Amino acid sequence: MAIWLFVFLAVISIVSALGVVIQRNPVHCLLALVLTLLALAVMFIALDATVVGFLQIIVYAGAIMVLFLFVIWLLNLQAETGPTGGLALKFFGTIATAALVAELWMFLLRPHLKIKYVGEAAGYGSLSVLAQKLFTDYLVAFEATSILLLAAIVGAVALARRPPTQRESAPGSLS
Amino acid sequence: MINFSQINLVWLPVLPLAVIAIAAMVVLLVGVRVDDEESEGLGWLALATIAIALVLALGIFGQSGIAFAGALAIDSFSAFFELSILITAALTVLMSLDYAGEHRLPGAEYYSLLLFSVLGMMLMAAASDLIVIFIGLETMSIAVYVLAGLLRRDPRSNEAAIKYFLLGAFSTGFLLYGIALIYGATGTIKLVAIHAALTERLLSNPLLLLGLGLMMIGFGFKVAAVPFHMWTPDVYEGAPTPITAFMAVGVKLAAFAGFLRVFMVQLGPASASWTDVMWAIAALTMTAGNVLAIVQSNIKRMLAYSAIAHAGYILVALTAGGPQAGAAILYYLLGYAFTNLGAFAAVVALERRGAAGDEIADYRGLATRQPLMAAAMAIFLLSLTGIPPLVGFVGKFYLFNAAVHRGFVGLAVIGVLNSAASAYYYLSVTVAMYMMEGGLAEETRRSRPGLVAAIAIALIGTVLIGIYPEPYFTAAGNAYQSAMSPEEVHATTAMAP
Amino acid sequence: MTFIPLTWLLGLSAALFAIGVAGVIVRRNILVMFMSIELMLNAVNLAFIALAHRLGSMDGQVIVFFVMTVAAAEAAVGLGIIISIFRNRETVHADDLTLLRW
Amino acid sequence: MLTALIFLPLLGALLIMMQSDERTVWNSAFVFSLVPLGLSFYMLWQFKVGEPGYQFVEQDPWIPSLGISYHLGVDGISLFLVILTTLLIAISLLYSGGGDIEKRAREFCFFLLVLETGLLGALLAVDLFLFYVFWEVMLIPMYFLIGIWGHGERVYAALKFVLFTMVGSLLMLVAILYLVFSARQHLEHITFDLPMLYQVPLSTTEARWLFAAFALAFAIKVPMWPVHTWLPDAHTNAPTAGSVILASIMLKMGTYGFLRFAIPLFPEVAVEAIPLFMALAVIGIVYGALVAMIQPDLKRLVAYSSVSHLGFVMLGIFAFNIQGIDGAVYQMLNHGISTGGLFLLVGMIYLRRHTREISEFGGLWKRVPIYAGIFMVVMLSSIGLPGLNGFVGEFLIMLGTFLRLKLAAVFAVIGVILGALYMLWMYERVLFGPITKAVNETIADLNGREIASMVPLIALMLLMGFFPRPLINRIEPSAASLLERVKVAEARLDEQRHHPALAAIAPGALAIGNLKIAVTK
Amino acid sequence: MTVDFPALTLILVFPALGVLFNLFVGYRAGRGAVSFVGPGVMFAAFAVASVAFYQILVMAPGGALTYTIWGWIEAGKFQTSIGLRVDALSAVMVMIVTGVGALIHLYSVGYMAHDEDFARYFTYLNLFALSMLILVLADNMLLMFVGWEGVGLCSYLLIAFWYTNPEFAYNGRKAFIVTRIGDAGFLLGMFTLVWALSQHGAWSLDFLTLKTHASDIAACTLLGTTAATVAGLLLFLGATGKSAQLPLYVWLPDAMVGPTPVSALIHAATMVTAGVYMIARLNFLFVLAPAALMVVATIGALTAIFAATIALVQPDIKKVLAYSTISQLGYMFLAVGSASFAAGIFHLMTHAFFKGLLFLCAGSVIHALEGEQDMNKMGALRTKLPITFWTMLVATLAISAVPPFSGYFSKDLILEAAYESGHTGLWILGVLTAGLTSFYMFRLIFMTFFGDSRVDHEKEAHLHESPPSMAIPLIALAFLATVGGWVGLPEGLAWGDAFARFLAPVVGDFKPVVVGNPAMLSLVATSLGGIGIIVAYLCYIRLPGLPVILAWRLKGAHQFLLHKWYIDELYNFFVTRPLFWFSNTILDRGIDHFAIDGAVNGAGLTVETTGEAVRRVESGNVQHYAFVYLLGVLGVVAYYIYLVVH
Repeated sequence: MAIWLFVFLAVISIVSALGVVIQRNPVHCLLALVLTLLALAVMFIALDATVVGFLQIIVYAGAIMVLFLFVIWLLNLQAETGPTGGLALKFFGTIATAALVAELWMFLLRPHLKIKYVGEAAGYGSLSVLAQKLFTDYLVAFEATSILLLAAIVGAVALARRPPTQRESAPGSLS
Repeated sequence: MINFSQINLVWLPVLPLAVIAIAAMVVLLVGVRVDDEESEGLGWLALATIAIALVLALGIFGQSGIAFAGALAIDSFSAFFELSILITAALTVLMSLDYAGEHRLPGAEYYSLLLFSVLGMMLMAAASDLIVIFIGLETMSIAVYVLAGLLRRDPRSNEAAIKYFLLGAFSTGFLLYGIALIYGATGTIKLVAIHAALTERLLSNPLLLLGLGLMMIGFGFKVAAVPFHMWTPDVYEGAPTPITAFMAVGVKLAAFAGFLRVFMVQLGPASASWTDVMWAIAALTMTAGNVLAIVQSNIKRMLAYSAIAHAGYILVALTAGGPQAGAAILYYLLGYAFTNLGAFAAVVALERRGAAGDEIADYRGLATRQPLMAAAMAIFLLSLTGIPPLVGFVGKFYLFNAAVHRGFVGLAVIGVLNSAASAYYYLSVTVAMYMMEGGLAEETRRSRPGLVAAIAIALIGTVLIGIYPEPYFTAAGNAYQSAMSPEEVHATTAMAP
Repeated sequence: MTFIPLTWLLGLSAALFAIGVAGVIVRRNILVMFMSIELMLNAVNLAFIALAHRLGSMDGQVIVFFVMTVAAAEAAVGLGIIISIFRNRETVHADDLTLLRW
Repeated sequence: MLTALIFLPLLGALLIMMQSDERTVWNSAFVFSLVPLGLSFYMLWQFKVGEPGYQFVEQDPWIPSLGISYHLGVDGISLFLVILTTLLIAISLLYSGGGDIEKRAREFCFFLLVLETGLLGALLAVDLFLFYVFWEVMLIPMYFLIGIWGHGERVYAALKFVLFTMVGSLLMLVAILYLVFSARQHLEHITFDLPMLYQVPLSTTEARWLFAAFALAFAIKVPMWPVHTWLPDAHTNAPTAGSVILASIMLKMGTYGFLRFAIPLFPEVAVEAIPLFMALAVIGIVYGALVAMIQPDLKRLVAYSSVSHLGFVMLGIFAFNIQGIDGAVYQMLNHGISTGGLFLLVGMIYLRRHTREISEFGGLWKRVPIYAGIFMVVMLSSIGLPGLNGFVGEFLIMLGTFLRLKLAAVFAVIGVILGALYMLWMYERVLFGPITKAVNETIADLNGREIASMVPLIALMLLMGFFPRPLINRIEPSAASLLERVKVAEARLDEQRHHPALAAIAPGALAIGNLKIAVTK
Repeated sequence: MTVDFPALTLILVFPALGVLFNLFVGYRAGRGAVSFVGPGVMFAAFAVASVAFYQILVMAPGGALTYTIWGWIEAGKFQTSIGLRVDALSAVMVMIVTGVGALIHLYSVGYMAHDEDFARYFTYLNLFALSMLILVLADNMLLMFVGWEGVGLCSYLLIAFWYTNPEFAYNGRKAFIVTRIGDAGFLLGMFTLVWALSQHGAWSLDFLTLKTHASDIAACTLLGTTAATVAGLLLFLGATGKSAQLPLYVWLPDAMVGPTPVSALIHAATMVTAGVYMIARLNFLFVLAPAALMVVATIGALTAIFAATIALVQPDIKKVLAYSTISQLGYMFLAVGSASFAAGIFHLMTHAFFKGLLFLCAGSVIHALEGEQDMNKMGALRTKLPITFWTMLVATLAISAVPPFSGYFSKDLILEAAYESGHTGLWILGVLTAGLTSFYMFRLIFMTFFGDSRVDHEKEAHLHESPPSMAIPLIALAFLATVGGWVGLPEGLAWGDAFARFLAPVVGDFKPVVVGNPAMLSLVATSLGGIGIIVAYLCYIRLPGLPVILAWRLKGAHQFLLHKWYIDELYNFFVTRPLFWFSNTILDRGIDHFAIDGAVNGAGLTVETTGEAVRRVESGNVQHYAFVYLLGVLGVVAYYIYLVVH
């Protein structure tokens, strides 16, 4: 991928990511997040992760984010007004995060990460290869994931289902 | 010609997992028809399947290999952990039998989620590549997040759930990042391969080191190591008590299974680069846990901090490393499971509806009101304190023994001083039970056989495993050894191409 | 075909990750905190893809695939929890949820 | 045999939990305590005189993977302590049944018998792990005894007691582990067996640290100055039986620990530490006596007197000559008997007046002549009047001390004077003079049960005063074999001091000494 | 030559039986039985003792009767046994103890007749006799120490016999503690001996062993001098306690609150002389320690005169006798200190007679006056109590060393010895004391029996002479007090110095350093005694106003003596009070509660407060948790940066 593209995407993703953190209205945050995701998706594709890139767009930016949107509307959250809570926390939190970036960069921005580039096999990133992997090396993980999703659904239902009425769950003797 | 033994060998680790998975779904399907008050039957169903899984898991003992392209390990190590986890699950179910009904927990979801999380735990115990560990951990966590919040009308329960969830997801990020970096450094996520790849040159690779650190943090969160422990007391206090027990024991078991396999077994060669951090974390965890436990007045919260402290003790051995430490940790976790579950079961038994009865002050005069219950509780607490001949003592003894034998005398000293301090708050409960008058009278209930059974089993475990530790200890030792040098096992039977 | 140095990509992922962390710490709206967590996960994904690309191994991509699934699952459960909270407490602000403390 | 001795009380305790009626509880408990008593006397009868090593040895593997074995044995040092234990438990049960314990009798007997198991186990264990287990086990019942049936600040006292002891003993645990660890390096196999561990050669610094850990644990139990402050609280607030057991047996665990573990395991360090320990012991003697003198509370007074008396024992031990150690062991028994008696007597008077303030009494003799007479004898034995048991021990100890370090003996003698001072003064304030408080006009003299519980003690005081030989003959061989180790160590130290060149050979000498011990076992 | 003589045990057995009888059945058996058994056992013991004494007499000089009852304390090489030994010295002592003891027991029957605790009294008294006999019969120092402390105990019990009076109880304790200070010295002395012997491979405290190894003991050096000297001084410390010498005499005057027979038996005749006996017993050791002997003699002489001065002005009849006892004991120590052990023992014996008698008489007076002890409330009893008067007069003449009464010979011998051993200074003190003695004794006689009566009238009414049970002992002792001294006539006279010769094999002969003229010396002493009598006569018969005037003129001196040189006050101020203050303020409050407990509880408190503080971090807000988490991350990562950089 060309430098300019990377820089472009990087800038977009960072800016929009910051948007997620900074904006007051949840919906705007969400949109910013979506933007980030899209930028990253493009970058994935540029890095020969075609399938994953598209999945990112469809599943992530599509489905999951819509889910978020639902919730936001369900709870009809407005832009936060009035006091935004612990300033000290915000202040120190920002500093700490800055420190984190610094620390991580001290590791990652070193010219000599001892990894040498080995050429990519044919069909790298293609759906077939991915599927191949999924059903051989990652069979267990794959199956497990299915269970995971099931569990998640059950959980979500269990929580979101309308709970028993006041009378039953009110503290008191049980006869 | 198909070699059956080979087939068996490959499918061996899968069987218990499959049983539990199926059980979970069955419970779910059956459950939708069952009213929340009569969820007891589901419990028994779950119990039955757990029993089956237990038997199947026993079959894995004595093996030492990996299957599914290094995804799953077939070894006594996983077997030992799966057994412990299943026992935990069984006891949890036992204490839930009446609890779930009384608190109107949605039975189907409750038990199936319980089984799902058990599945996740077992997966973590058996996993031998990072992604499976990760997925297992997520399965477990997600289920537990929900279980923690399952008292839907109880704001405390919701709060516990959200806190646990947010922080859990938060730390998942770190764990993943760690995995990513290690993947980057070694080019693989299969533990065995990683182990093989750890050459001298690589040991100083910054990617690897950072990866190590981040993974340590990820696991540290799950085992509630200081300073990644903040969620523990809140969640333990808010969650339904059986679930608290389940978290305090099961989650810890699974997390340590992963922790052990990744760090002691496979990253052993790199130990030089994580011992110091672990040392600090261990010392910090023990001390903070105990110091904070001393000032608690709510017993669930107190037990939460004590759980933190115990994680610290285990980390001592983890820091020390070496086969003795490995065996010690396995043994300790087993004993800890019985003792802690027992303690929580007693708490469940003494709890009133809502959160009432969780104050230590409510235990006043218990010895005169319910002598047997008080005695049981006292024994569990003494075991947690580390009073011989109970299992808690023997476990600690093994841990510190390992530490000393690896030359970590300083850490051992910190450890024993801590457990001396811990005596203070454990005993203060016995003080309330035996040496004070008054307190809340328990509400009269129909007898709760499940709960009694749970306490009884826990009691037997606590005493027996303590008085005659030899077999369990040797088993733990073998288990640890078996994880050290597995050889690849291939399924000769056709699998999905 | 030109390469973006791996370090840049990792650096970017680190930055995004940190931003996500910051979001979790400074935003009191649980939902937004949650979004920030998603951000963190994506940062990690980027790291995976980049490393996979450099290593020329598919594993990284597969993992990302799994991570997405997990993220989806978490989203479902997380939002469920948030809803049930909101039902009881009429709030989505972290600093209002301090029933359990000390 | 020893197993039976240890676990019969436990069995009894469990059986008692089945009982419901108070009377039967008390009676059966007393009977159960008589069984081990009889056994221990049978053991005394079977005991072979003149054998230094362990007798009635039982050894079965317990945790072979760590070389831990269920190894019991009794030798001259522990023999009489065992008998003392069984006897005093029986007496405490007999006495406590007489109304001293109003509530929850069943649990009381239970804990007391469990305590007996713990004590006997600690005395008979020859395996360090086993010893540690029992050492901790005896903590808990005592904790409950103080906490439930105690008076006043009982909870505070109970916790203080447990925490003080635990800190020490847990550090000792680490020391044990380290010792075993180095044992594994030197003996090529891991073991917790005491005679084996005797043979571990340690570097001086190692030995010093380990000894420090052991010594701290035991010193707290003894208790030596300045770690004695748990004692007055524990005693004052404990129920009578608790104080009796605490003073008579538990404290001996400390001194016994020195004799059995700390010293033979690290003889060189022990020899080096002579001045320190003699100093502490002497301070304890004088300090305890002086503080006891001004206590307004009977039990506190007796408690501090224990500090003083145990100081004597430590002095005798660290004299490291046969007189000193014989005397020390003998004095352990004396203190057990006389102080136990004193606590019983205090308990009896407390039972009548529900106060222990000395100022509350005065002129009691008129009302309770029998009590006064018994009290007189016990007091005299406690201040070491010649002809009673106390004197034999104190004399031997001071003689040994004098032969080792004259100055220390001088202070010890001062302690003797002060001992007479506070005891007589207390006696005078309680029993002499006119009756000042009207309530004292009506208090009753001892009843049969109480007299019965005192008689054995009185008899022992006289017997042990005039016929010490049968005891000392049995104590001495073991004491001698202990001294053998110390002597070797001393020789080695001299070598190092005088010609370091020869020091190299010394370990061999030590090893030989160890072998001697191993053989004698 | 020594003979095995099991019967010796009987001498102990009889009193022991008495103790048991009086203790267990005395209360029920009633006065009759008790008053029979109590003295009875003593007479029985006396009988056995006389047999033993006879055996010794007929034996060749240096003979002894021994019997070892059983082995006692044996640890390592150290051996002691419960063994008895009667040689010339102990024979004499046994005779005194049993004889005088028996008489006083008898006397007690009458004296204590009306006391409710009759049985208890005799229990104690028999116990005392038992201990005293153990003391004198012991064949080793350790057993002697048993008796030594035993008599101390009995003295304590008997002083505090009327325990309802707190002051009596206090005095009893005082006696015990003060003597125990001495006993501490005794103990250390024994240790020194054992230590010294152990240097030469002997591990025993038998007197024989000690005697044979005496030179070895002298050979050992300790504290820059010989072990013999150190041991001697330490043992003498013991003696000063038991025998009420400076500086530990303070208990004896207070001991007078006990029943008078007790004062007679314990605090005059027997127990207080134990120290003298002990030193005589260990003569072989002391002769090798001249320094120690010097100290003994000096202390003795000083005590003699010191006590005498106090006795001059005391109004209490028993106090006077008490101080005179102290003074007389001083004489004995002067004797043994001058290496004339025979003289010491001789005076011990005569003193036992006349001082015992004096006390008994005083007792009879007090008995007659229903407990009145103040001489200012007596007088003119001569006619009312004739027996008492005459016997007491005899005793007084004896103590005033008027020939031919017993006191004369013994005191003469002592002064002679003092002079001839070169202690001229001490001799002078001794002589002066003789003068003072006769003065205060006759002062006592005159104030009590002469002049006009100052007795309260209601008591005057029923004044009566004592019952026979009391009278008989008086007469018997009076006889002894008269003739008792004749066994030791001056050299050359009749059978001469038989007593010394009898003892010589045991205690050795007296070897004069300077030769003095016995006649001259005795003349000086006697004449001074005479002067004392005359002065007393002048003051209390001729011009009764004189003492008052003197007392008023020499107010300071009088007060000073009356308050016994304020010694008690000194002790109290410099020893007792500081001790209690120190224990209370410094040790108990300061160290125990403040320092040690403070530290411990402080540690606990610190933990708890930190807990409370750290607890606040657990604010309940997830974001804070995340923040802490992040800090943890930063820490870990930072460590790895550090690792990478290095």
